[in-house]
Amino acid sequence: MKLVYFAWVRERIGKAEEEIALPAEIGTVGDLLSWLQTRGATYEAALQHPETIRVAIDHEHVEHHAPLSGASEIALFPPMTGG
Amino acid sequence: MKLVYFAWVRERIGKAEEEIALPAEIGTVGDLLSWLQTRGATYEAALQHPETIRVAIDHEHVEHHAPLSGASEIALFPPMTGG
Amino acid sequence: MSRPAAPQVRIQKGDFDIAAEIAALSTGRTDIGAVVTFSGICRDDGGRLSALELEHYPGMAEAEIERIARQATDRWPLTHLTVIHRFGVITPGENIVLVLTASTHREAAFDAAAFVMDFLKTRAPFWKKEHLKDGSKGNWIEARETDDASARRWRG
Amino acid sequence: MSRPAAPQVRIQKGDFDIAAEIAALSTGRTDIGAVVTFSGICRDDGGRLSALELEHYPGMAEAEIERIARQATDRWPLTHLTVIHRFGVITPGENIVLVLTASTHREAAFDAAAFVMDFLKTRAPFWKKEHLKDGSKGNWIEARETDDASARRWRG
Repeated sequence: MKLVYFAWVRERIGKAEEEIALPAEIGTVGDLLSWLQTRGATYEAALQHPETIRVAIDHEHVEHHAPLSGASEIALFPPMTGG
Repeated sequence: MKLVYFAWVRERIGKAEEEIALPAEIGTVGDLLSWLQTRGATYEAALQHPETIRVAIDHEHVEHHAPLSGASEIALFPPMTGG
Repeated sequence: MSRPAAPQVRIQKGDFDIAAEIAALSTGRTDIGAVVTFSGICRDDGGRLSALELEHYPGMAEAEIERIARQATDRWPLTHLTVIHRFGVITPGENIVLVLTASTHREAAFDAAAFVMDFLKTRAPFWKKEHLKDGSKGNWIEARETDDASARRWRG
Repeated sequence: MSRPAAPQVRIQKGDFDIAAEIAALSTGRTDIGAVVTFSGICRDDGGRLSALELEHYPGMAEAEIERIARQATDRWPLTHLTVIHRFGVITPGENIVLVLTASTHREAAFDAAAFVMDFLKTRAPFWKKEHLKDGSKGNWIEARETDDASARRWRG
């Protein structure tokens, strides 16, 4: 599973992307955010307010209750400020 | 009193402008429209539906109940179709 | 934000240059976040028209558009407002009217441009006559009730 | 009216030319009555900023803006829709984004352009970081609740 990070999520985690093998019990986006917070201080700093984190699976926005099954690229980022 | 006409009002009356001495009893825009209809067939053709005629006094839109007093130029024209 | 320059209103026979109008207002400024342009263009009505002839009321056209423009600058925080309306014979594909608004934020720029267009349509003293492809003169274009409805939505 | 060409979406580092974009869609056509352009421009926030750095999510940025653009062409009768969004370091006064709509009637052109901007702001994967005049990096710009509210008004 490829994870990609943008903006201050990227800065706080300290990397733009990584390959991660997820434990089998991680079924949803919400599970993923909770589990990532256990991976160390940088993840904790980035994801301490998970409700503010936006997530896309394979280039499409998803809600936190969305399932991860079939995903090949999961992106985590703050609310967008383009335009 | 100078009267000016535009678009199909001008075409039907057959002139773009004229100077007219108004009878003293013509007090409002509505009075003017009724009186002009008595001046001949071209005026009748132009003003047969007076409710569709828009009027401006000295370059400002006015309603048909507006008084004519103090006007120097009165314009009669159809609903606008600019833009 | 700084107070707006007075609205620029021009009634002219010739064409206008949108890029030049945008450049004129934005060069050297760093407080404009949003520029909206509306251009109204002559259509051929499915191939029926060879041109539109725009008649206007000189003097009142400028005065009325300036009144509309000042209502817009009173109502929205604009840094600029430019309105250019052409008259005379205009062929399909040619520009008829330009409304250009600039503001710090996009909502003001969008709303003010739509407001100005709605009132140009219903209050600016211009009238369009059709010239047909077969060389004859067509009808005077009739005012649309939908334009009056669009103008009414800005009340209150 | 004829069906719209597919929306044109471009994500690019370099600037764009509004006049060229308008010319590209209107040359030789006689069925377009209204062209609306929205340009979003980098502001210096009262002199505090030297630049904005726009980060984006390559691939998703194109895909998401295309989704927004297709919603707009499904909802309004547009002859054209062009969206250009820049990324990288952009200095005050420079263009950030262009939305260009063309239609037979003005309401569609105005509404579609405003719709696309509202959803660009809230759904296109771009993030702005401040570069300050003193040479330091500033904050990531925070999303505005008013932008979410603007996007919500298009429901239903």
